[in-house]
Amino acid sequence: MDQSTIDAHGLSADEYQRLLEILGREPTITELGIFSVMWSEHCSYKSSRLHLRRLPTEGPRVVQGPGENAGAVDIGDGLTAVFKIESHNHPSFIEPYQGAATGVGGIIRDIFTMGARPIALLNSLRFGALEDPATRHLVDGVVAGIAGYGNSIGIPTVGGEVAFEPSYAGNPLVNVFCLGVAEADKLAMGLASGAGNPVYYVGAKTGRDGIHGATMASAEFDENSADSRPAVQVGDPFMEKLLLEACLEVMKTDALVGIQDMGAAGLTCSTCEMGARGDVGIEIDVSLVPQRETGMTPYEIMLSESQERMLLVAKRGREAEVEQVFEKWDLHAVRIGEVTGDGRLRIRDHVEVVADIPNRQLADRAPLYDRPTTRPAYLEAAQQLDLAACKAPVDLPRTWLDLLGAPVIASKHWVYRQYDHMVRTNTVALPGLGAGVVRVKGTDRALAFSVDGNGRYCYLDPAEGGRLAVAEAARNVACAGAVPIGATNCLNFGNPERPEIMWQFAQAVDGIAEACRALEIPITGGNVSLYNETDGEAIYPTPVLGVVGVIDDASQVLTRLFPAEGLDIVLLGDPAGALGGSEYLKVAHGMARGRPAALDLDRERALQQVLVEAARGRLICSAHDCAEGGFAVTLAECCVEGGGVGARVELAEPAEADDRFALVCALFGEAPSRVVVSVASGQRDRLLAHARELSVPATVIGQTGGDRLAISVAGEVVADIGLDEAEQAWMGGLTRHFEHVAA
Amino acid sequence: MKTRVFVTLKPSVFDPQGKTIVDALGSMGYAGVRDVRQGKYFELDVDAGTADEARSLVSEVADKLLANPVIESYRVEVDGEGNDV
Amino acid sequence: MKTRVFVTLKPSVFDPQGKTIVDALGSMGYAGVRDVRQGKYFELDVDAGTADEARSLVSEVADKLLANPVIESYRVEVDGEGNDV
Amino acid sequence: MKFAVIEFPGSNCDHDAYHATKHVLGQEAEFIWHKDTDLAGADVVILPGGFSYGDYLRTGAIARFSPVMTRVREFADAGGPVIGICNGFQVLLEAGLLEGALLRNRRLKFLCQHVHVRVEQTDTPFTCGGAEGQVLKLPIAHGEGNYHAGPETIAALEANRQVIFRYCSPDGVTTEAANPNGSHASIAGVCNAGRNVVGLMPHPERACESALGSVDGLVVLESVVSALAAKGAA
Ligand SMILES: Nc1ncnc2c1ncn2[C@@H]1O[C@H](COP(=O)(O)OP(=O)(O)O)[C@@H](O)[C@H]1O
Ligand SMILES: [Mg+2]
Repeated sequence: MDQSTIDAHGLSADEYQRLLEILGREPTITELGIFSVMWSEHCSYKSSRLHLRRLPTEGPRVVQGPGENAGAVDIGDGLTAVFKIESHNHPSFIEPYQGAATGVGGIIRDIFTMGARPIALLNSLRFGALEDPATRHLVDGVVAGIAGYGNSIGIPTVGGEVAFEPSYAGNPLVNVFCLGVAEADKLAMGLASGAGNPVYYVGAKTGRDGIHGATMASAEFDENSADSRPAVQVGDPFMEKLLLEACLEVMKTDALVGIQDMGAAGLTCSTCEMGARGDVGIEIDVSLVPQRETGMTPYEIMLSESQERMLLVAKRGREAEVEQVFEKWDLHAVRIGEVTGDGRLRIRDHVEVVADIPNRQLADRAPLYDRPTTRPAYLEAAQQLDLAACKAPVDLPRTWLDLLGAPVIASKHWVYRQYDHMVRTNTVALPGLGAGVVRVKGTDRALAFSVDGNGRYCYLDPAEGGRLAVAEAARNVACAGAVPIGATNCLNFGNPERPEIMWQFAQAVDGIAEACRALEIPITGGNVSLYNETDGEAIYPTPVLGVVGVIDDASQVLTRLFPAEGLDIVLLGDPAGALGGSEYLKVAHGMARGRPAALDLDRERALQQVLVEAARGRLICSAHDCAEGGFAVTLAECCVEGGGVGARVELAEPAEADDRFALVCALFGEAPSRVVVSVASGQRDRLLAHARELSVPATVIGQTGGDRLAISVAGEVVADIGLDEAEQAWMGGLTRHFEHVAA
Repeated sequence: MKTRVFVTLKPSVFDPQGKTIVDALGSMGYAGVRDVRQGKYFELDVDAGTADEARSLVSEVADKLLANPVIESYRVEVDGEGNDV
Repeated sequence: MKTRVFVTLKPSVFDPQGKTIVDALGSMGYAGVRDVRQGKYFELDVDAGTADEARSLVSEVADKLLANPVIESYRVEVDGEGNDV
Repeated sequence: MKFAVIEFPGSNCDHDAYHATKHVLGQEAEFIWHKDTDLAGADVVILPGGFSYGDYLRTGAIARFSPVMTRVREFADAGGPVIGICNGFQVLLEAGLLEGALLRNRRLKFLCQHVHVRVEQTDTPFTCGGAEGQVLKLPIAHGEGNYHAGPETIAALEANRQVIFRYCSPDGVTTEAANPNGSHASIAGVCNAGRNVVGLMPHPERACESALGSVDGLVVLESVVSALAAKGAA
């Protein structure tokens, strides 16, 4: 094999040497292709695997940890929640609509492959600044793509997050989370076994789509990538809907041995992984694979990333049952090969053998790197926050409204109204009201989910950022009244070959691991997306956590909104906020500096316990986490949208009252473990006593009512805005950027 | 001046709509329809002194807005030009 | 045989897509585009002995499926026929 | 009483219609596959929402050729109550069982939100339990719900009182602001001349339980139950 071909496949000299050892000879071109995708960063996690081992993955509720297509946790009544998050960053940058759409399609397949019916989708999005028309075009396309796929297939998109920071301008993030429900004893697995069992291909025909897509996701962008664009994959949600229904129906027959979707690296990855998990071989004839284009080579067929395809292993003798179900859905399952006992992945083109690889070695001897790490030089300066040169705001109400209208904080209804968030009639907390909540039909339970991660916090302190992401996602779930029971994560970082990036990665993983351990939330799976850079500029390190919680009684679900006038407003947690990494600093001073406020894990844990128990005892009427924009923004968010109520609160004088920024800190400073709840006066003392028992500070700060939002400090009103003004700023902050975007 | 723009998916790009239409026609008894590709068609009425001016304006608009260059290609027709099909 | 079908909204029917494109073009500085109407364009490859046969098959398919007569009209072109635009 | 819920490939509100009729109303319900050639003795036919055939080509365009549609047409011709919800409405229009067409939403985007609709007529099997002028809070979720028909058709529909629902403000006034998709004359739902076939864009089946934010959809679904009960009793 000549060197330029090997280089074009992205295999290093060492990796190629290992390939030669495994094969004991020169590879065929098809074999080289197979090794290159299986050993790409995307499929083998060669840079990250070592670190991921530090994540806690076990717990009493874990039914399936990392390693399968998705993780699963026990939710009672013999049911499990099956969920995972995936990135589709690079494809979405190249073609926003199709990139995002196929990302949704991919994660849905991961869920129903496990035998679970998907019931909810969430998405976590990062883009550059909205002032840039190119960003608006990306946002418009990505949101339409998520909507186009999710709406059509009929899975509600019940939540998510969107943030805008210049660091994502050349490399947006599109992370999609899907959750399904399955009977615990009926989980399907992506494994092959039983020599002689038939291997079926079902779904869309194979074209030359995204060949080398997996290697693309493993290399950073440069100026030339616009030209070397591989064929873009086009999503077909209609086909996937048929596949989803047909696969779930086939799984009920018990005629299946295993099933796996063809995601990145398509047929290569699915055949190799299914064989490796079952410790068997698989032999297929690529000429039998349904093809959309003419003249495709075995290499192309094995590496194609055409969407909406599944690989199945059926029990010998039960073929007719399997075929019949697919016929009903006008899908034609095609037998392309069989399971063998010799442990080899053997690919034939008619009679000619074009690849013959020891399967276990292909999977298990994938390279593993302990890449060097170095603390980045930027941190020293970035962590210093010196406000001496900054003007303190003179008009706090104005600052308050500006923050409410900042796209990161403002209402995301422009986004989620494009998503069908009610289909399947399970959505008991609509998007925009906090965590997404869906009930589980046939039980009294509901599941709540939130995806969160603050890239700026991570940029300023990756370990703290990791901890904070876990805490925020879990806290959002707890605010709905749910007990967090499991998590998945999507780790979006730059080029791991740069020690500074690898350091960020390692630190963030440590932070996530520590917080998950302390909060007892096991990680059951996830996804790593590296090389998120353009021309050497990395994105902010952005771990996104997806946390799932369970509520035993769906009628106890809480949202952010104050439901009535005359309720007491209670702040749970320590009132103090900090300006490091805050949205205030960005909006008012254009700075990303300082350190994010540190998380106290014991406090966080106690706070979440107070929330869950208060919801269960119906002590509180609403709960909302203090996130970006701090206390004042949170308070406004409890009031706005469609006939909300106002509020009047009184805060204690800040400790450093003479500091020019003391009031700013109190109003807009950010800190974890703070939640604003509303409570009927009859329940107030029980709530306070309960919080005291768990050593969570709880302060009655005011009452709901009226049509204004007023905050006073030490008896003096410091900011007072109309409910209508607040609502206008918040409702229009994102939408105003999209008034002139064409379809 | 009347102009027309035809936007089609590039040949290598999968067209799920076209495929679904062929399948539907098949089950309706139109097996004689072997392949369908669906594209977009725009009629633009533009201010332009000459056909050449119209063509260059419309091509620019097609490039920027009507077609997605990553997956689509387009063709422009202008009234009064000798348009070959 | 290669055939093409153009489906357009009837003139009396409001075209929200066309309108949005005109507005967007206006805000992008293309005031010279006075009107845009968006339609659909299909390329059908059919089994047919003659151009006439192809035309009648494709017209039937367009009537039944490709166009909705309540709001749309269509035009068929067949390779090898003298197609007037 | 038995509801038939027609399943086209790509239908995705089929389970919602089934759940509402079977588990909330406590009636019998059965899925009817689009290739089936009988309606299993059902008393009411629901064409559910969703994306039959992916909404490829045009919403409802391909589904209307499904074998089961012949039976649905016969059932409707014989006076049986048929309701098309969202995509089901689109299928009924394509099939010619109702008049008009649905264009892309005025602002082109898919829209999912609660809206208000006013009950215009109460002499159909799906509105007889409501009051004229009653305002219902129902969800919509569609990209193509912009109702259109030629001037003569509109005049005839109005003259024959075939407009059954209109988008309105919470207090029942039809305004441009309350019209989410640009529908002509705020039309949200219509019926046929025989008044037994009704189509509407909002989703009554998504508004049958208080946990989901509204129970106003029950007005629509319970109407048909009482209409048929009355007929049976008569
Ligand atoms: N991309 C999105 N898709 C769906 N819902 C979204 C999206 N972005 C934000 N939302 C919804 O908007 C609300 C506010 O989001 P966010 O500001 O991230 O909340 P929080 O600060 O509580 O984490 C949440 O209910 C969330 O689900
Ligand atoms: Mg958040």
